[in-house]
Amino acid sequence: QQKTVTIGVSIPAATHGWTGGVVYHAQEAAKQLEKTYPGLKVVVKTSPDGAAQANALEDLSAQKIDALVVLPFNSDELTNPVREVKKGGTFVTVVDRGLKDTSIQDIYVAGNNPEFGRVAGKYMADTLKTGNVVIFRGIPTVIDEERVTNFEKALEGSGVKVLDKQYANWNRDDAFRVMQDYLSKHPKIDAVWASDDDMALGVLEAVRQAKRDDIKFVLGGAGMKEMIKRVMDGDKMIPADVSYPPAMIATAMTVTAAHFFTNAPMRGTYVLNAQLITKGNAKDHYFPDSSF
Amino acid sequence: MASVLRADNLSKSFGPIEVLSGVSLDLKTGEVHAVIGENGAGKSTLMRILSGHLQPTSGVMHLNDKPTAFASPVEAEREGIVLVHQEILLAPDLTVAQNLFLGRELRRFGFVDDEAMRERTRTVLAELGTAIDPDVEIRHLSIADRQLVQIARALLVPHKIVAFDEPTAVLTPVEAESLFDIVRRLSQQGVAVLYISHRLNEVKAIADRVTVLRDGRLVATREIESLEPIEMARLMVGRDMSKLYPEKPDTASADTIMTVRHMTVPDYVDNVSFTLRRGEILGFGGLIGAGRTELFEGLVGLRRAKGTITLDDRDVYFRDARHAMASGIVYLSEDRKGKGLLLQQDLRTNLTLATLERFTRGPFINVAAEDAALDAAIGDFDIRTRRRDLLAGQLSGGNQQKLLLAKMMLAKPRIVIIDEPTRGVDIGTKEQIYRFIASLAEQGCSVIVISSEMQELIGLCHRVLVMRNGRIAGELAQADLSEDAIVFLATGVHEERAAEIAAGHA
Amino acid sequence: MTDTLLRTAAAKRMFNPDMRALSPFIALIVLAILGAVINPDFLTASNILNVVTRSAFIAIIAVGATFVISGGGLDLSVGSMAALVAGFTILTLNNGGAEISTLMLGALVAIGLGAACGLANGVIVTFGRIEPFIVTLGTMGIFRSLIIWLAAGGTITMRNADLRELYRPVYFGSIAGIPVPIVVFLAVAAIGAVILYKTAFGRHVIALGSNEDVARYSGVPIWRVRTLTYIIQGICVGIAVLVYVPRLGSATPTTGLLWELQAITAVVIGGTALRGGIGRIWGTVVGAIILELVANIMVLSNFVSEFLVGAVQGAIIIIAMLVQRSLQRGR
Amino acid sequence: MTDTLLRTAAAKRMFNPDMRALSPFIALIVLAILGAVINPDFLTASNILNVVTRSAFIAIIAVGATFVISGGGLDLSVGSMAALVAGFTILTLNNGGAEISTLMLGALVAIGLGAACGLANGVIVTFGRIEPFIVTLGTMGIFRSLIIWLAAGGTITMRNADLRELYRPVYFGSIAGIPVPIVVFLAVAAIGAVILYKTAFGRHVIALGSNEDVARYSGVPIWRVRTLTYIIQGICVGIAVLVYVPRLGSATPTTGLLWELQAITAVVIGGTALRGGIGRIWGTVVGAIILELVANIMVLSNFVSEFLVGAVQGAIIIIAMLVQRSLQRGR
Ligand SMILES: Nc1ncnc2c1ncn2[C@@H]1O[C@H](COP(=O)(O)OP(=O)(O)OP(=O)(O)O)[C@@H](O)[C@H]1O
Ligand SMILES: Nc1ncnc2c1ncn2[C@@H]1O[C@H](COP(=O)(O)OP(=O)(O)OP(=O)(O)O)[C@@H](O)[C@H]1O
Ligand SMILES: [Mg+2]
Ligand SMILES: [Mg+2]
Repeated sequence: QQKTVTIGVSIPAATHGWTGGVVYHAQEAAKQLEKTYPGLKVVVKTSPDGAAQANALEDLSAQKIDALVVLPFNSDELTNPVREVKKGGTFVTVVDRGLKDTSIQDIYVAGNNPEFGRVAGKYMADTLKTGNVVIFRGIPTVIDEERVTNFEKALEGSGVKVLDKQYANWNRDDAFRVMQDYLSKHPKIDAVWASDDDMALGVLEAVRQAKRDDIKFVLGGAGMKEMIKRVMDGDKMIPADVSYPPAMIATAMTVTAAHFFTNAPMRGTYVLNAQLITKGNAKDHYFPDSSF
Repeated sequence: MASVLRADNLSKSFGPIEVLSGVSLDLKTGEVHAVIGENGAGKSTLMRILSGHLQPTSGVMHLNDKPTAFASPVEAEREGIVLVHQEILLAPDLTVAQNLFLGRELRRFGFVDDEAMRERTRTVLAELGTAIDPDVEIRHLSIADRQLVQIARALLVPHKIVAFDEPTAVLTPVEAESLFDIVRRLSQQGVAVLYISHRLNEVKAIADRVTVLRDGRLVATREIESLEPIEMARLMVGRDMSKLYPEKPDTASADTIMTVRHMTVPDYVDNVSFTLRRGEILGFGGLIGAGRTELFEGLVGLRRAKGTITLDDRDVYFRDARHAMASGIVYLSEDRKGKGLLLQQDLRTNLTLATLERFTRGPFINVAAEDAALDAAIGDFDIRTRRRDLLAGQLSGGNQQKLLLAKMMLAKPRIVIIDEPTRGVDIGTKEQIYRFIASLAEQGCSVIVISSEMQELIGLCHRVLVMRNGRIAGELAQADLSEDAIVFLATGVHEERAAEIAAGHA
Repeated sequence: MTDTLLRTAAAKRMFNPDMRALSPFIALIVLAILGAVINPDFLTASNILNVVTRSAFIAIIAVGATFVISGGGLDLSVGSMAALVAGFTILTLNNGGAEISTLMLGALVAIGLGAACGLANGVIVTFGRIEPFIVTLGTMGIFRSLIIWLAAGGTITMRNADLRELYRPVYFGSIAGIPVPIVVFLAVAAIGAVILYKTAFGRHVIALGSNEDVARYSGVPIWRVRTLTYIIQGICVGIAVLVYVPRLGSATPTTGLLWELQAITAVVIGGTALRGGIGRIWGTVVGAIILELVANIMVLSNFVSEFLVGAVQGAIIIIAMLVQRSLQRGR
Repeated sequence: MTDTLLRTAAAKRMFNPDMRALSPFIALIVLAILGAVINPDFLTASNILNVVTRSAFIAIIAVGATFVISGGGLDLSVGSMAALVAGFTILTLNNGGAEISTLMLGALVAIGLGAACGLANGVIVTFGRIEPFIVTLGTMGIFRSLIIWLAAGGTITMRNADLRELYRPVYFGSIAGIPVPIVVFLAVAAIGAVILYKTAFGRHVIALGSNEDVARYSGVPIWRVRTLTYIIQGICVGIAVLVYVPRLGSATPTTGLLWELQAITAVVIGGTALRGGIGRIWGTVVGAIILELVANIMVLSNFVSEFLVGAVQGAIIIIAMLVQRSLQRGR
């Protein structure tokens, strides 16, 4: 007798590089898992914003799912909607952004945004010792706020100073624009914390165009394969990166499926900390087949 | 004479309503064929069918004895049939020259040849006796000028049949005279002219034959020789129309109700002063562009203006039309389609728009009261509408004028300013409107009539002020009222020429 | 004679339903059938109630937009305005205890701030005589920035758990089996319909949208009327926020993103003309439900790749409009 | 006698320069002065060239939008269309070697696909007789989804490094000291101006936007003209993409997000009326530069918190319009 299980997966729509990666990994994992466990059905749904995600959660639970894997837009906003799903007896796995009420989540696959900022800040302080950096912020969200605050905290007490910070929406074009303007405004910039690999790519083009050699390096984040490749290849401008793998959704889905199909019930928190990727360990983070 | 266009038994229905029933018409080369009838008789509808704007519900047309049907006005134009619309159909954002050549631009090396088009425009407009700047955008022109542009546009295409739908309604004698010259020249060239007008003297002067419509049916087609205006009116209205103007009510009292001093509207009116007495019908004459419209728009707060207005011995200033209305002054625009009525809304909405607060019960509109008011207005002003849920834009031109009158009279004004009250109105209705104006004066209202029809000013007013070029050129007391005198003041040319203009036009 | 003619014609019109007004409803029914075919879970009462409940925010905002648009205006700022009002309201709630009076104060703040934002839009549009598109695009940026600043780039959350419980029923509760948001939006639509169709002000809005000159020459106080349409829009945003806040309990800088496009779309689908002069409150409400329904069908259906959801959604909306249009022409 | 009267009035108008057409330029100058006051680095040649170069995409797209809008239409899909065209173009380039011929093929694909997308918009608008707002909102979703699907949620990147080097000068190179994108956008604007002002087609576009009935009665082929405006818009998007791709060498699902609002804003700031009937190509170009300039000033200034950038930006745009409007009224 075959066991049938439906897992609903609710994630943000592919609106920038990292979430694009999440969608990709979710879909790949869904295909993989359905092959591995006959009887498993995985339904992946994306939403463009918090309210829409709350809607999608309602709609998913209307379809009678056994488990929910959710990467919430925003912890505050989605705590309640996820609680509603949980009330129906659904097994809940939360990814990346923990809910306000931790009792809701059966499994928590945690990303660590404060750590992401801290690692980047520490790298800056350690390599530069003294100097000026500019910051690129993402989209105004808690994630971004946590990253930036902790980055700045990590710089405290070092000789590294923040010259400027602006929003560039995790977008290459905006980063290019803002970097051009930074270059007009600041005669000497030692390093750039782009805080995201998409933005780092825009920054690099602007630096290349301006032919400015005061900028020693650009630090991105998230672990996009092109950037990891450059770290591996020893690109001077990209000496390092900070990991924040979108594949964490796949991990979460795998663990959740295992909960139903293996004999070992899974519970608890799996932390995927932000790691500093340098030439030494880049190989472990390089997945040439990934879309991200 | 050969017939160019023959229509047999044309009928046209809009939904369940038949507005034309079995009308036949036979148009000969080189003739000027007038079509007359009351407002809503179906004249414009007939013209629109003949020129391809509408398809008849039944009936056939023969062009040069061959059965024809036009799917669009463009097809009709290709056959040489053009229509000068009663309403203005021009693109407001394009210039005069661009409108004239719209859809048939002159080209040079693939590009539009603006210089050539401008030149041609100037020539055609000069033939019409006007010097409108070809580079002005239509939206800056007065209605009269727009009408001239529209006529010029029609004359620009190669034509065998030209239909004029009330071309002179918005024109003053001088322009009208140039138009008649053109009509005569067209007919000499063998062009057949269809001519609609409510000015029966005009018809007598220019037409060869006359077709009369009533309620969508053909009443008669007659040679002009045997037909005097009085008889035309009788055929149209179905009753005797010997007396057009009412007795002037002897109501103009001595006490002044309103004094206007040093009124100036930038670019249009320069330092105009006048007084208005209680119960008086005061006329304002002048040529197109004299600034009469602007003067009164400035007065009631619809335009920026300077000057002092004294009403009942108190100085007042009107911020907007609402404010003026609250003081008992209403202004009826000459541009009834652009500024008078909401063409896309129904009659009820239009009727009560200016006085909605009278039709509310608590915070809500009392639709029953509105309906009653509409019934009353339809009766009082003889608005010919076959369905009361029609949109205002579907009324015939003259009936729109009556609706506008009814709308503004709901405000129970003390001073009524009517700009071109009988523009496009049939003779029967005209008489009704005149009687209405006279009765207003009898009830103690003061009425200001702005009119380009001198007969109207003479027949109706106690006193006439004539404007020229933004100033008052002179005042004519009742005893001195004559066409010569008005034309003289309006144009400033000396008297013999003025007499000629006045005589040439009736 | 004319009289009898008139009356029979009016009577006949009664039996000739106005297809333009009906067609959004027909499109709604067609979509519902489509949904039922795609997934049998679609027609469950709980799903339908969910969908209609969710459409409440947009529907309420779109009722306001119907006023602005049928008066010849446009308001692109509603989404940002909603975020700003939500943020402010939550801050107010955080300052009070877990009492009904706190909620009342919050409601006052939401509606007052919404009205103030609308007033700002209205005043700039009328007195500055600038295209509403530009004005409200500008205020859209301003409101959005203010919420980012208020939240310092993060989130504004209701901190008092008891107060949240007290407030919860406004989204999750129901009156006589009907979820509260549905009751609210029906009430808002009904009041909107009464104002637009039964009062002098509503008549003036339509007149203004039909032809501003005619309205002006008829003594309609066009500045006041136009400004009021924007204020009504603001109040509707305030009401929508009051229903929204208990659901997620927080406001973020991305709250309300693109709601303006959804609201305008709902209005247009409902049969209101973007150029003004025609306003259909009930059509608008149906339009908002249609939008939410399409999104719901997308989630319930399992044939469409995640990447292509937007494409199918766009196509359905266009097809729905084509169907409507052909219905109207068919008569 | 009457003749002379009328002529003097006409002459008076001639000496009164058209403030409506001039005012965007004046707003531009005022902004430039403001920028120079805020930061002396603003007026460096490199900064100004950067800003104007960056405005190229929006300017080129907005030239197309000027046609659509002055013809009485609207196109909300341009941003998504740009993303889709960019994605397809890069895929094409990835299939060829590092040769000029590959670039040529890419250019053909970009412009061809842009024109095809425009044709789709145009045909649905004209033959379906649906509000362009709805149609292009629908196609906006469709185009955006297609690029997400093509990129499988990720990024489409130019893989051939040699080809990228060959292509790079199209964004980063310059002709006689003027960056290529500026040359391109001036050329596009000049051609656009010639088409709009000097050809019968251009005149028909304005007539259509001014009064559709009049255009129809005058024998203007309105369906063809309207569809062509959308095709021109599509071609402009194609050209903009050709300038865009060499900059970063990639297309992502976020490429072109909100470009439609920017393009429409540029058009309106430039003096084109949203209701149609007035089209000002050069004003549009200035409008696009103004938008980019405001963003630039924001980054260069040190007084504004990054949270409030959007607010100040919105306020500046409204104030710029107020200044323009008062200039126009002053005459
Ligand atoms: N689109 C329409 N739908 C319904 N009725 C219409 C429509 N157009 C015109 N009518 C009606 O047809 C009748 C004839 O109108 P028409 O414009 O031909 O009159 P007319 O003789 O030109 O009058 P006028 O002298 O006032 O211009 C009127 O009763 C009018 O209300
Ligand atoms: N908005 C405008 N901008 C520029 N010129 C205008 C504008 N409106 C009207 N004009 C011009 O001003 C002049 C006066 O207009 P108008 O014809 O309305 O005066 P009027 O004395 O009221 O004439 P009438 O009442 O006989 O039509 C005309 O030459 C007209 O072309
Ligand atoms: Mg007529
Ligand atoms: Mg006048």
